[in-house]
This record gives sequence, structure tokens and C-alpha cells, in this order.
Amino acid sequence: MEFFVTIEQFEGPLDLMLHLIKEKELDLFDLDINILTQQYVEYIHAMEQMKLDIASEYLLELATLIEYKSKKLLPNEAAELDDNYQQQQEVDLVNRLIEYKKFKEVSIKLDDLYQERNLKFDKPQSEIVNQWIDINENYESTSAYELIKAMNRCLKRFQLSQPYEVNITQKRISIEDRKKQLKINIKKFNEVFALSNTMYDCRDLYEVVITFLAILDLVNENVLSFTIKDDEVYFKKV
Amino acid sequence: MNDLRPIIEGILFVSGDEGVSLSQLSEVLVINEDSLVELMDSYMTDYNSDESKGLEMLCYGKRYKLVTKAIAHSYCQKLFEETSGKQFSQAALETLAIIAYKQPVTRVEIEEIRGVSCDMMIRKLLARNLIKEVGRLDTIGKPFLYEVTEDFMDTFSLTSLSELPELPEYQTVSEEGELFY
Amino acid sequence: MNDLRPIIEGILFVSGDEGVSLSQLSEVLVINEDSLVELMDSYMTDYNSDESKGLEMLCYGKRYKLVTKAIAHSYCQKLFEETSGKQFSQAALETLAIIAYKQPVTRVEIEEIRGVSCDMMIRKLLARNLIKEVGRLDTIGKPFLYEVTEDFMDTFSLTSLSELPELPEYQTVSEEGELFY
Repeated sequence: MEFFVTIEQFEGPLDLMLHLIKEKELDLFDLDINILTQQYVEYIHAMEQMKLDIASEYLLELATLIEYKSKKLLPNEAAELDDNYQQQQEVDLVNRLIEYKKFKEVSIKLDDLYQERNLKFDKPQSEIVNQWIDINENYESTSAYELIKAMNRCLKRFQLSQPYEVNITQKRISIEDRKKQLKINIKKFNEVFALSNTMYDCRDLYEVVITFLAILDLVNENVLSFTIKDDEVYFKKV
Repeated sequence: MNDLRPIIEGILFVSGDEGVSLSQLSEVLVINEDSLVELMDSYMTDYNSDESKGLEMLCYGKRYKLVTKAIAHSYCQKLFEETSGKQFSQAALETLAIIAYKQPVTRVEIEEIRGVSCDMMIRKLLARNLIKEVGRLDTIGKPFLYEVTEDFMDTFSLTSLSELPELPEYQTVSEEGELFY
Repeated sequence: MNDLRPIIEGILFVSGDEGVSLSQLSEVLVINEDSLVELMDSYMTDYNSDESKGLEMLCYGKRYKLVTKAIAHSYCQKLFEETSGKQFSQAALETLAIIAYKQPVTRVEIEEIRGVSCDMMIRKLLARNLIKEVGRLDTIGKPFLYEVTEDFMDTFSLTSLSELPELPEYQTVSEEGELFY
């Protein structure tokens, strides 16, 4: 027998049982617990053979089911009371499965609501509010959860404010584009300007290199001429 | 009364993600809560049906706040690297659902329904301010009772808990093996 | 082009106090800056002459942002003075939270996380004895290091910082689609 679903995909023994019931096309409302028990035992054993860690909750449920099954197999000499106990156990399990199934289903609807809400953004409280709050009063004792709420707000905002400009630098300007920028920039410069002037808006080494290459290109195209004095390179618009 | 509308919009804007409670609004606008609810209802209807607006008014619990409409979502995401990929796990959703429908409820009751331990999950949900402790049950061990918070309602677009999706009705089985509703 | 207006309003709303630069808007909306300036000019004129609105659009430098109109200011002021009198302001809570979770920490580190200047707030919290200076960091400018005080622990009913609620794990900006928990 092959199992394609691993135990990590279940939210617990009840979830696993619901899966087995569905997969084996059993009727939850007229459940043959013998079949379910057999399926469950096989599944857990298969998982054990795959050396998967199985949480104690699954094993607890397994023990209960095996107890149930073994009692059924015993010759029916036991008292009638035991019979009632049997039935009660069966009813309890089915009711637990039904109750769990309800919440499992409704949680999917909750998730839909969340996805919908998730498309709408909040904005942080305006900073101006700080000016209005007099914090020199005695503070009421406050729950520590207020702190985590505040921390959450910060972290969320921190992520929101990750400057967009960072992305732009990551796009990496090309030499051609840098040349266009430089042509605009140097209009504002004096007739003669230093190499360092052309680098004023560079934010990292990459941009410095690109700028230098662009400058070389402009010299090559006779847009600029250059001269070296002391340790600085000076350019002149042609 | 319509001249209050711009003032209300301004207040909601400044308050941001915290929103403003009905009682706070009623106090600063010097208007009783019943009239204010009426005013807010009609304002909200007008506000949210105005297609020229990029904002939407939400009411959750008894708080109001402004949020962007869904149409702006993809643009804002582009701009802010928003992490709206964040999702709730199935376990978190189940736990929240049980608390929302059964509140106030103890950890043990939640665990009985889910069939697994929920200790860690409850602590995470507390930390996310989606649930809160609302006292203790007067029984052995005095276990905490949990309820969902206003943040929960906001997170799941609920004006009140009565708006929760209906819980599916299944017949449960009685001890005699008969079905009952 | 008018269908861009609600989207622009949404973007300006989300960007809050910071506002959005012309170049950011132009990139996100995929519209060249010249056309955008025209669009924004007419939108702003319409927006700011609409008396039913409580918000106003500002343009300074090449940034746009939304603010509350002056008529709502006195109400907002009343709201935050009266109803949050004895409670911590969001700003105070945020600053305290950062210090408690990250201590010892410098002002600059706090400001990086909060995204706003915290100088005044730190002075207020020092004055209220909720935080204290615990030395200086051995770096340029030798900035002060801050930690929370006993009074802080009292106020938040903590016996030790290890009792602070666990911080939910946040994804870094680049990760997407991961589970909350």
C-alpha cells in the first residue's frame, strides 16, 4: 500500500481521520469504525516505517482505536455494560470528527475574508498626534502585550518603509543612461570641473565605476577634454 | 450634520491603523452614540460607494478606520515591498475559528476540538494581538479564558462577531445511534 | 486618466507622513513624469476644492502627501489629549518596545526601526524614569546606550525581560509567501 500524503500535512489525528474517511469514501455520518481503525493503523505504521516523527497525539488516538478494535474482536462474553461503553466510544469519536470538520471548513472561509482584507492597506498614525499627547501624566499599568503590539507596528512599518530607492539602485544604471545624466549634470557645472564633481550623486562603487566609464566615453566623443593637475583630473566642456 | 463628515474623515485619517472607537468619536464630536451610529452608517455607505475615492471606511467591533481600496493594492505593493504574502497557517485559522465561535473558551476546550496541543499557538496568537485573556474559569487549575480581539475583527473584515461565516450544521449522533439536529 | 485618481489617493494614503515622490509615482503608475505632473496638478485642484473632503493634498519639493484639513485639527487634538491622557502614546510604546527587545540600544538604532526621529521621546521617557542611560557605544560620536528601568518593569507587570511576549517571526523583505507561524 502506498501513501502519498505525509503526516506533516495533517493538523492532528482528527484531520488525518477525516482525510482517510474522504479518501476511502467512508460515510462520516454512518461510520464503520472498524474500517477507519484499520486504515488509521496502517497509515501510522507506514509513517513509522518511513522513520517519520509522529506526534504523541497521533499515537494516543491510535491506542484508543486499537483498544476499541480489540474489544470488538473479543468473544462477546463481557457484560452488556461493555457494549454500551463500546457504543458510547463510537458515538464520541464520530461527534468529535463532526465538530472538528465544522471548524476546519469554517476556517477556510475565514481565510477568504483575510485574503480580501489583505488587499486593503492601513496607514500609520500621523506623527502630529505625538504633539497632542501629554505624556507627563502618571501612566496606568499597561499589559506587556501592548509592547509587542507596538513592536509589531514598528516592524511592519519598517518593512513598509524599506526605501523604494534601494530598488532603483539595484536596477543598475547603464553607461548610456549615465552619459545622458552627466550631460544634463555638467550644464550646471563651471566651465572646468574636477572628476570628483561628477561623482557627487554616486551611491556606491558600481555607480562610481559607471560614471568613470561614461566620462571616458564623453572624452572619446569629444564632448569633454581633460587635463591632469596635481592628483586631480579636470574636465572642460568642448 | 453633513458638515461633520469632513471632520470625521480627518480624524480617521490622523488616527491611522489604530482607528477610532465610537465612544471616542462621540466624545470629541459631542454627539450621542445612537445619533452617531446613524450618521456613521450613512456616511460609510456614501463613502464606500463613491468610485472616485481610493479609500474605504471600515467598521470593526465598535471602531472605525480608513484603508485603501483593493484596486490600489498591486500599486502599493510595488511601491512598498509590502509583505502581504504573509499567510495564516491552517492550525492558526482553526484555533482562531474555535475561539471566535465558542468564546470565552479555555485552552483545553480548544484542544479537545482540534485533537492536538495548542499551547504554542495560543501564545503566538496572543502575541499577534488576535486573541486576549479575559479572565479565568472557576474550576480546577483556574484556566484562562480566551476571546478574539478587535484586531481579529479587523484582520478578518468583520463588523461584529455575528458576521462570522455560518458554522456548517451537521447532524450529530446521539448515544442511541440516532441522528438528531 | 481619471481612473488613476483613486489609485493615487490610495498610494498617498498608505505612504502617510512620508509622502511619495514624483519619480516613485511615475514608476509605479508607469506614466512619464511630465504627464504625471499635469495629472497631479488637476487632481490636486479638484481634490482641494472639494469641501466634502476632510483631507487635503500637499505638494512640496517633488513629493506629494495627504494631510488632514485644518478644520479637523482641534477635534483631533481633543481626541488624543482627552482619550489617551493616561495611556501611552503609540510613539512612546513603540520606543519602549524597541528598547526592551533590543537593549542596550542607541538612539540611532531606535530611529532606524521607527523611521522617525526619537530625540524628544527619549528625553521624555528618561524624565519619566522608564528608560536609563547605561554607558556609551564605542563608535563615532560615542552615542548613549539605553535600557529599560525597574519602573518600566513595574508598569508592564514584568518580573524579567524574559517574560516579554515572544516576538512573532517576521519575514525579511525578500522572502515571500511564507507562513506566519
